[in-house]
Amino acid sequence: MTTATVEPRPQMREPRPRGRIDYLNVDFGARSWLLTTDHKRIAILYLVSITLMFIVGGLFAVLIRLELATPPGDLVSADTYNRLFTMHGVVMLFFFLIPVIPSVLGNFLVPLMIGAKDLAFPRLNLASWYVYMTGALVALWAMLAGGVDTGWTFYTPFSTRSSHSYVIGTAVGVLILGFSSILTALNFVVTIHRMRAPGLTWFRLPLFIWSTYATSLIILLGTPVITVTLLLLAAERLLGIGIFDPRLGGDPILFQHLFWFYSHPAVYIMVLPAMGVVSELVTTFSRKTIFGYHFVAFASIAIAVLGFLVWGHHMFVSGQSVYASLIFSFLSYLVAVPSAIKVFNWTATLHKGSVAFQTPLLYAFGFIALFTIGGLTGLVLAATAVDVHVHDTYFVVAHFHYIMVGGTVMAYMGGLHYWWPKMTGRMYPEGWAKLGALIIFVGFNLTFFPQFVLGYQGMPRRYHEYAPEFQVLNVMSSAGATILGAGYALPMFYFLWSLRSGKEAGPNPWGATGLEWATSSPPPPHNFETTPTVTLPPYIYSRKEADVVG
Amino acid sequence: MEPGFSLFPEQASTFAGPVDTVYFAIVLVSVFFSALTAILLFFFAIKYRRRSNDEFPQPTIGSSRLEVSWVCFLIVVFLSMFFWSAQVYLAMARPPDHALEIYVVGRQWMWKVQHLEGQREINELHVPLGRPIKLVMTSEDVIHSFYVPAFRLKQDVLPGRYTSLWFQATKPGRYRLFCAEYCGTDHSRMGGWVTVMEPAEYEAWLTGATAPATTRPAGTVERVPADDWLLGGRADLSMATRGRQLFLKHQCIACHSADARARAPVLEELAGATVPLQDGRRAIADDDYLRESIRLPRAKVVAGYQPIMPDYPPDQLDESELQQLLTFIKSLKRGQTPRRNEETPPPVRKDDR
Amino acid sequence: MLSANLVKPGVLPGALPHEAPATQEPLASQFADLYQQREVATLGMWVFLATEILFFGGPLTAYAIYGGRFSDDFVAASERLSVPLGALNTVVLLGSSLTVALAVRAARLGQFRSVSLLVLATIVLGVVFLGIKALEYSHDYAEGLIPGIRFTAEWRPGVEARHAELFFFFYFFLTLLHAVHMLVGLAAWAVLLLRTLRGRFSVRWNAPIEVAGLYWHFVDVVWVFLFPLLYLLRH
Amino acid sequence: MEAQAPSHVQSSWAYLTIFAALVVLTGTTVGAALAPLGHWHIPVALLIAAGKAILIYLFFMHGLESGRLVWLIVMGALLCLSILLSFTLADYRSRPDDSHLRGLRSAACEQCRTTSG
Repeated sequence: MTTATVEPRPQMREPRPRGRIDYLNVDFGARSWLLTTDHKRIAILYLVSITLMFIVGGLFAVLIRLELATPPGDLVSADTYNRLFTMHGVVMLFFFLIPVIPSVLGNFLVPLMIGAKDLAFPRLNLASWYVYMTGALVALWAMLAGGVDTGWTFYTPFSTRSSHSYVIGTAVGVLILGFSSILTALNFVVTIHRMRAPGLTWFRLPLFIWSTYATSLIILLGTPVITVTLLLLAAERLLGIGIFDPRLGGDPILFQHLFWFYSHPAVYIMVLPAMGVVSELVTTFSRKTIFGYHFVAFASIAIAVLGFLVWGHHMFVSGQSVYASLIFSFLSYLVAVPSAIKVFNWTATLHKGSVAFQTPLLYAFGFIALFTIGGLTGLVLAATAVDVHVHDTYFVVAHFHYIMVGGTVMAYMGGLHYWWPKMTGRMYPEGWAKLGALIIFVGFNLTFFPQFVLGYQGMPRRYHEYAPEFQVLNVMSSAGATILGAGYALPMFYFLWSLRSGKEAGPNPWGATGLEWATSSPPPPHNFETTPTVTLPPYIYSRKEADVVG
Repeated sequence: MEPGFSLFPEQASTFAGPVDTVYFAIVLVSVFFSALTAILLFFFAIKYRRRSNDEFPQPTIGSSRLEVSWVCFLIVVFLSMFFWSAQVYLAMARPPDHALEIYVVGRQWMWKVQHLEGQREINELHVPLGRPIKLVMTSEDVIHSFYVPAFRLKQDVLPGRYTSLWFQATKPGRYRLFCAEYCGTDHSRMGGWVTVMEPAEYEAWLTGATAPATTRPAGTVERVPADDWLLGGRADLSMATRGRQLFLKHQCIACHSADARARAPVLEELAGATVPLQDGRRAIADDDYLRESIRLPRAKVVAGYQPIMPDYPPDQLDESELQQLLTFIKSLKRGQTPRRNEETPPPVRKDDR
Repeated sequence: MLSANLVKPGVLPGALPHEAPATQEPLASQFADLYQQREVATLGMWVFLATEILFFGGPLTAYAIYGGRFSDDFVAASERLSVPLGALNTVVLLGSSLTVALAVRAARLGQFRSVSLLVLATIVLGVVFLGIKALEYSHDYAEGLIPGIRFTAEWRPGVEARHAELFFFFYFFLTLLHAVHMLVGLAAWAVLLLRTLRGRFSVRWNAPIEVAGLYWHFVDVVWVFLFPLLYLLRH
Repeated sequence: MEAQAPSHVQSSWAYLTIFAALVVLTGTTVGAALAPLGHWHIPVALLIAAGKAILIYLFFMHGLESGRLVWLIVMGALLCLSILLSFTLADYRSRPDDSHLRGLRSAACEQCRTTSG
């Protein structure tokens, strides 16, 4: 087993030898894609289907913002609007945010980063994609057939008694999707435990692997609970048993407990992989070892563990007991500490680094700035007294969009640009990419910052028509939404363009130090000619650094 | 609610001040940390930008002392936020004992309000200035949420259970009322106004000097079925009196008479007392206990009595009537249980109420 | 057909150098060796069982909450279930766990004739268990205890029929969930029985039997908890 | 490492004794149900069931020899389930009367009660 010393100097101009076999040109035709067990091809399948779902979710968002440009409900009827925001929530959360980084970047990179030939259960990995597509098709059928108007939270007794929409259809779609996440997470945990390259100890793992591992823990422990809760919901709606319906002896707050037990850790499923991507981007583009590697690694695990203790802060005004609300508020403040550690360490990594302004790093900066604002407004919501005022208002809407759109989507775009050369062997156009990043940053802030003010002024969320005094800020928000929409459209064009005529990308265009950069771009079917041996901790860029640490 | 642009709504209750203070404290801390992060990012990125391709920075592994002190500092800051806001939250949780009770029923897509003196309102709430008000709320169908931004208060209104919200208004005026928990098609039209009046003005209003107020969502012309419920709210028939009529109409008097040897417990001085139950547990006779004992009597059977009381589902006794019955039971002092043979005003039929 | 090479127990059977690979080498391409492949399979099953613990945990939490609030009605409803049939079912399932444990042991020792017999016994015991459950369900249907569809049973005055119906909903939800897991297990054992008879397994590679064994023992553990919680609620 | 190296193999008698213990425990749990234990019924039943589960885990599922990682996975799942159960029960237990909050009442903010401004 030869030691694959990773040459930390960007090699751009190496011409690709004709006839070299890589995972893209090893086989052609629909069968080779639809029956593949190669984790890299499955990642591409996920990339395509998840991007389509993102477009569907985005369309709903545009319609919502158009409706909210004017106080009276004049674009669509109240029922249609209720279906719009529900489906925007369901599609964006369950079909885009939760699977995107683990299934696209994780599937492609986990085996590469740990020096394995493939994931532990390749067939299970392909099954996970088919389960995702089944869930997506069931939910899309439910949407086309009539949509669902309960909000993505499916609160009872509205969802089980008053709603005359396709609640069970959508619930079954989301339920099937849960199995897809479980299969992917199970694959990651077993692969990271049992299939690391020789010499690759836990503290030599890249931080993206640490955060993917922590995300998989949350998926494995949380998803079964939402699956069975949706089963109970469907049973109550079909059989009319009063599990959550007070008229028949049930308790609606029990549904909220079971629902949020998964759905709060789910927001960490969405943001943790993004943190992993940002850790990779910050070290590579400042060409410096991450500041406090152990703290950042254990912060991911701490978020995964503490994430399960805080779900009650969604229920401060729901009739939950004051005693429980105080406990959940206290723990919600503790869960904010690991995230603050990560932000501190990313910023400290830049200190005395050699910072290269390329698109992935711009997206990483966007993530750090916007995630910090999103996280700190979380402190406002964790304060019980203030939450009584701002719960279920646009303050909450702005908070979670700052974390999910400002955080996860920014980091996903950064990761996509960063690993695009490795996935396709082509470089994206740097100029257009920087422009896209700027448009997204501006559009995003114009859309969601006014909603903080709207929220504190008391505009409730999920409102089809609102009081006239809220119009000024809503118009600003709607204007921002159009810019944001344009910002997201741009990368779709130049990424497709780069497939044809993007510059050739060598094995290591950024001069990064991960194992995935030690193989060719795009990688051969079995990732490495010979399984690499790892002797150094990650992110060692210079010779001096090597012997200091080595 | 004068129009015009303001960063935050008016402060019209005793909670508004403390909540805004906690909010601004946290916002200040947030602005400080966000600005610090942004400035450091920008400064480091410019100062240490990559000048040449083979430039390799010095290796700095990190200092755990700095990290641990950062964590401790964070925990102190965060927990101080927690204790400060918990202090205000505890005040919100415990209404003072002598608060003026007003009963609210939320249903799909309107708020029905009943005052003890009998005045009724839809999507409107008139309250006196400077007195603690306790709203006892329930829902007839799905979860709603009674939200008054000017008071900085909201409380989910659950079907099958009472939830309460208390405030003390500090500034006269009209403030917006919203429903904050998604409840269906007209969730966004289920709102209205809270009017805070001087105490004298409020007394005049209560005695029916002014017409019963209603805020109809803009554009609805047709007669809302609640109109007759509204017109029935004459000031001379207080909730307790109406509750007494229901007590007699539904033959509660047949079992719940004044003497203790009867087949059902005496209801005098019941509110707030501790009731021994058949299975040895003890229950406090709060609103929820009274409601459950009327809706599902067999849920908590009082020690020494047989479970023979029939259920009273919502179609026999709707939420507003149940609240009136509750007010009557809670107003019963020693010896005030009506005697069985007392002539009662003619039984009030449902439609001519 | 059957590699019936009896090996003295206690000797590490895997270490026989001259072991001619009776079966074609089932090593998947991404693994270094069979040992890693077996480790990965068992670890994968354990992680899956962790998700199953949470999967059954959800309804059990709801059951615990309502059990606390409506304890009298739940006791009255639980008394309608037949404890003898439940106890018998528990012993049947424990028996099938025994046969599975012996099958895994036999597989490690390479005694594949006894493996197929023991797997067959497991399948039979599993079917007996489901048979007894079906008997109980038909008995409940006759008495009108099916929540939502046919709940016409009479209750003594102090019992709230709706809460009893809630108990029976949890009874059917949990036992049907368990029965579905049993069916999946029986299907797996049937496939493994065929493979064993075709000699697919050897002393060096029988991880699938061990993994199916882990799953089956877990389904048994779930019933070990369901039986007292559902059948034995008493004052 | 060449072929599959299974750990030591227990004798079939060991499994039979474990099975007998499990059947005995099933009997005791049924017996305990008939005994007048009052509100102790459920804790005792859960204790016996936990005992049976541990026996099955250690011997039938080779818990003893399958290393720390498997033990960690099982404990992690059980800890997560206990979090769900205990926090939800904490909410329901402390909901009916918030008498225990009377003590904290003095800590509540005074300004919220007096008419300020």
